[in-house]
Amino acid sequence: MTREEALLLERSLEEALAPLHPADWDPPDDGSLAAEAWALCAELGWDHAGLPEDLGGMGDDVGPLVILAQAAGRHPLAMPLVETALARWALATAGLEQPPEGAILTVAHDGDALALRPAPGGPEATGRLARVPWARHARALVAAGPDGALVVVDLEGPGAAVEPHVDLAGQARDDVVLDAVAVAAADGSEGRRAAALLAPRAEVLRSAQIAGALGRALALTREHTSRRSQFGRPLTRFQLVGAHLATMAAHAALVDAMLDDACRAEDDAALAASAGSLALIAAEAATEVARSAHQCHGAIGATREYQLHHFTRRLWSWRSDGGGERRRARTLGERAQAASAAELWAGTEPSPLRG
Amino acid sequence: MTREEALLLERSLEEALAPLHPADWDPPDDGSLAAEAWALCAELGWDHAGLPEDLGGMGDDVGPLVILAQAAGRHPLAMPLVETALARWALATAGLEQPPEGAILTVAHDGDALALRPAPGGPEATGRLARVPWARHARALVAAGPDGALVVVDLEGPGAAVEPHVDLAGQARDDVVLDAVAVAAADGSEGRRAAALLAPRAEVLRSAQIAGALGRALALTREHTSRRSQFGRPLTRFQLVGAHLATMAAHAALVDAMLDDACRAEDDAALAASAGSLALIAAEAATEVARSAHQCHGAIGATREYQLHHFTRRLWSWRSDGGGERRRARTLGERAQAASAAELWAGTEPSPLRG
Amino acid sequence: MAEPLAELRSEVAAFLAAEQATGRFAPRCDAWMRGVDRGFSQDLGRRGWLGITWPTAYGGRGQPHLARLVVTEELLRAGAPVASHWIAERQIGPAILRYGTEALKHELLPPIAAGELTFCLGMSESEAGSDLAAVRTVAQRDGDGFRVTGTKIWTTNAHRAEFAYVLAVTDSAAGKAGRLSEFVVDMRTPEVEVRPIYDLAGEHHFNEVFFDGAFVPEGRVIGTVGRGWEQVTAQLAFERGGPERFMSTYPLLQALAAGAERDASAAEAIGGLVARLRGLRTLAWETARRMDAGEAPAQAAAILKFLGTSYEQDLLETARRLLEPGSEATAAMLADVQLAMPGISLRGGSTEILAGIIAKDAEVAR
Amino acid sequence: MAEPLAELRSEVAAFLAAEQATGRFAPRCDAWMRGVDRGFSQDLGRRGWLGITWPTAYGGRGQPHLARLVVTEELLRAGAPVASHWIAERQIGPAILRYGTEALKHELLPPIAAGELTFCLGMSESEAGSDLAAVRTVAQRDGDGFRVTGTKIWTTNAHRAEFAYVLAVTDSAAGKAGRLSEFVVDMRTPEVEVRPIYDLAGEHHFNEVFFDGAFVPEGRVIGTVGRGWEQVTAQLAFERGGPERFMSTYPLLQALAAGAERDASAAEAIGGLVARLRGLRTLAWETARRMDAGEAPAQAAAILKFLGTSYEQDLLETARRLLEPGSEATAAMLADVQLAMPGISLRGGSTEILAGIIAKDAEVAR
Repeated sequence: MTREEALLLERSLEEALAPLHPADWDPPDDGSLAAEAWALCAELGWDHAGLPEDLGGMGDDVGPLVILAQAAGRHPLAMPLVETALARWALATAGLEQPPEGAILTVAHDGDALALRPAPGGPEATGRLARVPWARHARALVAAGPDGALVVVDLEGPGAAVEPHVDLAGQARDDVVLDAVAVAAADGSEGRRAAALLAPRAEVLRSAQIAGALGRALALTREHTSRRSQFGRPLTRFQLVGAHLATMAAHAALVDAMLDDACRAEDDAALAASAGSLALIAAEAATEVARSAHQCHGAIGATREYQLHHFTRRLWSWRSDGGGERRRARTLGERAQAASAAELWAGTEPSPLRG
Repeated sequence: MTREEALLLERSLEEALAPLHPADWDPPDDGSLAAEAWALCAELGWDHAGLPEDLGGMGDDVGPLVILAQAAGRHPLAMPLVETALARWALATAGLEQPPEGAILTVAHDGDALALRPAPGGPEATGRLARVPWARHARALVAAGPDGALVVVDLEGPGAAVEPHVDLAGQARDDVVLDAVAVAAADGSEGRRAAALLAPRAEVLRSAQIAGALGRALALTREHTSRRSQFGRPLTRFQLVGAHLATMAAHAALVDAMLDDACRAEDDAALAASAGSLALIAAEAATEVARSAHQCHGAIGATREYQLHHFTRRLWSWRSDGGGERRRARTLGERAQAASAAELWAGTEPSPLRG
Repeated sequence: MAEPLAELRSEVAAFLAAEQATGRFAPRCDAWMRGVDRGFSQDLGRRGWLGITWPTAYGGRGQPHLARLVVTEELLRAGAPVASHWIAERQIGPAILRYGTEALKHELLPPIAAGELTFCLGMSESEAGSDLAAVRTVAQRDGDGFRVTGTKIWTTNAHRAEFAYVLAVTDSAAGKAGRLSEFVVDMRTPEVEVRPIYDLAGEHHFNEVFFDGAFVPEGRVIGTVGRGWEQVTAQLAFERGGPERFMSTYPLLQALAAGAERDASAAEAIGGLVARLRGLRTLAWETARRMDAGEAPAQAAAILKFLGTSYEQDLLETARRLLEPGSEATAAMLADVQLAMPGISLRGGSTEILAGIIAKDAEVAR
Repeated sequence: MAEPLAELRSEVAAFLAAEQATGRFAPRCDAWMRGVDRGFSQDLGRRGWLGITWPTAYGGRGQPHLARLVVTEELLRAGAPVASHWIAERQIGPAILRYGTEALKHELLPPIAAGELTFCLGMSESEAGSDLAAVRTVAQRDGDGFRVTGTKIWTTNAHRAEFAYVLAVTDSAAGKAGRLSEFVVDMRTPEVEVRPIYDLAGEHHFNEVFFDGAFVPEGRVIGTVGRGWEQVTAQLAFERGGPERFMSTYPLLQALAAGAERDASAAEAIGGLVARLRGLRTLAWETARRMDAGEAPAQAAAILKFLGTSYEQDLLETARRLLEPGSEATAAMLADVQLAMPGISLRGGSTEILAGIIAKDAEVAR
């Protein structure tokens, strides 16, 4: 994707999504769908962004999906745009059939929890997938199966049940219970590639959503602190407010730099390595930025009338997606402890810079 | 000890010790002894404070030793006053003989690392004791042996060797290597009580030294920030400086409250429980206060000409004494994880308040 | 703790365990703000556990502050629904006891001690923030009373309260010291209107309260007209110095100790938190002891809140890290605390304000 | 990274590994301040690794900033003794390249690139702290030059330096913008005196430097008289934006990964640090790329230093917690870093100052 294409995509997303959530907007917390927004995105074909260009997409590059996910972070609409786009990319990569236009899809992070059994009509899956985003609205989910194949589960078919839950932001995070459900599995090299990249790409895209929300939380905090006064001085004149703003800006800059790094990754292994650090950094940034934003806002920030909560509640939820920070940190740390001195150093090397 | 006796002891210590370290004083970092200070303390009998009153001490109560240790923290003189007083208390408690007046004694925290073997002339100890305070200057050390008896090792006898080390503050922290050294062991109930209480008392006293040094670091920081200006305003007018001062004052107050708590403990088990929390809180306070003090002082604080380093370097060393924070926190945490709900709650109950 | 206190603790704990066993309440974090149950408060009142430090003549038991601390610790530990009486019993009662007329004491203290009254706190205003000197609500003399006009915000439980404590300007020409007065306003007064504000969890505890010339009879002034600043400052020591400043989240600590994996990482983190909790309880006890000795330990109270907030934030982060992905019950409790935490950390003064008080009281910085 | 950069990295790494193997140096934290070895710096210069971004006419290699970054990363990673040339090569050379006369460039850049010159930085004064506007050292016109009078403090390596960079007042009546000028002062000038200041480790790196009418010829002015403020501000971006802001302590990270127990607590803490280091390296690369594009990314540099300080402090705390009680070598390295940390966290601007810059550059706070 050229820089011009990227800017164009960003601008189209901005223009379409921004009007959908006015400042006093407070949708229900019950996991329901922002149907109008979803319909618009599907109509504009953004859920196809990860497909090859001949299928109406923008290719295998993770870049366009990152721009999509950042916009989804800036615009807190209840819809699985990122999940559907990722799932469609995985299906295309694995050489599997694309669901019909407008279909809602999702991705489970713990597909290795499934038991797959061969059956006369093809493999069948049994097991429980935890906290699958938007599962109740989805026609199908994709996951990396226990044997490394890409697995596609029809959520509308027999044997599949969805137990509804919501996250801190009222977004659907449903448990999916499968009892001998017929699945499609792609276990050729393309299918395995798609399965192996599913988790790193999900990490990158969730981090991109976090980046979008960080930016909005920072902007709201700047606006608030430059407009309000206390003890006769504007809030921005207080050194501790300045320290909060600096903390927020610094963490946001770090996440942005790591997102660029992930987009520059030269191969799948490099993407996975970048994603591991990015996800941890984004989670920490979510924590720090949300805390500073609320601290600078005071009581108004903790209300539903004001916009900040749309972003901070999502930051608190998104940072935990995909299994949580502790598991991620432990994986990275165990690798570092087992590494030679040269491997330790190489493991922190950024992706090559372009131009 | 009455409140009057406590104040009297505190005042005597202050008057004797303060003149021994002028503001521009910078003793060597080689583990050598502040011989004049030690001679004065021994002459005044403070190393006997933990003995029964008929032996010239102030009784079994930990209170007088705490006052002694706080003073030793306020006055950064290179001498094992706290260690000697603790060792003398242990010997008296175990019913063992007191070394001659003026003898330097010390305490090892890892006596369970010794192998004790019966021999014709009494038990013999073999092994290595790590980072024993002031061992090179000491005539003997006491420790809790592997079987729970109080063990006394003659450091001047055959088979005992001292490998010199210094801590961050240039205080002697020597390894002691024992090769079949004849030891005295008290394994009756008094000896076992002394051995069991040795670690908790050492924790309380080290925490009291930390408290003394915290107070001095805070006082120096207050003085510095109220005297100096930057960007045309006194440092105390900067909100971030205020935040540092508040952090320091809060941590110092917490340690003081927990020290009082330890002194109010109603029995040996209660003292041990209090000491475990106190030691962790004091270590954290040492870290926070030293960091804030240096941050407020800027470059001057990082020089040998200025007094702050006498306190911060000791804080960095003392917080690690006795095996380190990680081991302590893990012990407390494992206990909490194994506890019933009622035990968890009771485990955080303060010692009864008096009057 | 002396014998009678230990007994009192056992009694309260036994009562709470029994009530919880019958399903009357489920332990909840932040229950002193969110757990509203008038009947429960009345039960506590009947047992003599509210206003326990007040003279018997006003419905109290003449016990020391340490006794009150024992009761509040156990209530918080259990996560019991105590919001209906909490603010009235914690700070309005003591303020009336200290500054109120004999008639006001007799009118209000006994029903507060009986758990029958809910008070809301009309301190904050939207343009004043933490700066009480900037209060704009006015109270103008009108015959044998005052008429209060202005808007208060962040008024917890105003929609459930019989009375509001209101800080208002009685002399706008005076400096900070002579400008403010304290009033008890009957919430049924027709010129009082309440508008709900929904919090992060989507719950309704906060309100905006509009006073449009609401009449307050002379007898409902707390203390001396014009001494509001001095009086409210003393009140803040009561507000900040209690165990709710670090025990709002005790049920989460309990869930953490019981539910976390048994590994080095969990043990070390939990050990650190347990030590800090013991330290904070010790400070709170010490603060109560000083109140018994007649002091108003404002700086100790500010330190308690300052350290308490940082402990509660660290507890939440640790619990989140160690418990996710966890059971449904744990996830719900974590979500509850996460959404409450911005409020918890602000209540009783933001960290920034507290740092200023601690540093200033140490006569150093401002 | 493009091929030539990867090759450069391998060359530097191989050289350093070989030198370390011969015992020429032992890896040390904070070696860019504490590891003084003129011969070592000259060896680097002979290999063309100093002033690598400068034009060949001045002894450089005309390479991009990314090439310099590769070299500095490897030097820091190895904990090599680079203090002799560090300040000269990092910020004095670029300042002279940007603002110096042709003669000054030809005089000073080649020997800096050869590792033959040590510079010290005469910026701070005891009453000025971080506030360069408060500098009091004056430079008065005297014939075809200036006479510098005043006292600089915290002047690292002044006792080893051939030259001092000195910021001095040339027009005390002017505002901040016109008041200051930059000079290169020969340390052998008779009116210059150096007094040692010992640091926490008892080592001598800092000095106080007294200028008592020290003569500086006109040709040793950097840039334009009166433009010192503007020029030095650009210089600070070079000072703050390099990898030494988070890699002073790389040898400790390596010791931590190799030496800590293999348990959950250690793995989680180390994993978090490794991710942050990758993030910081990425930011530093991005900053260098922007310098190559002709920008002076002052805010990015301040962010790097701000996050870098917090990373290094957390690394130290983690290492201390996980490595003690450890081997003799580990204990020595920990002690070394602990004693250096107050200095590390202040250099390049205290956290407080940086927060102000970051917030202000975002056009928000001051």
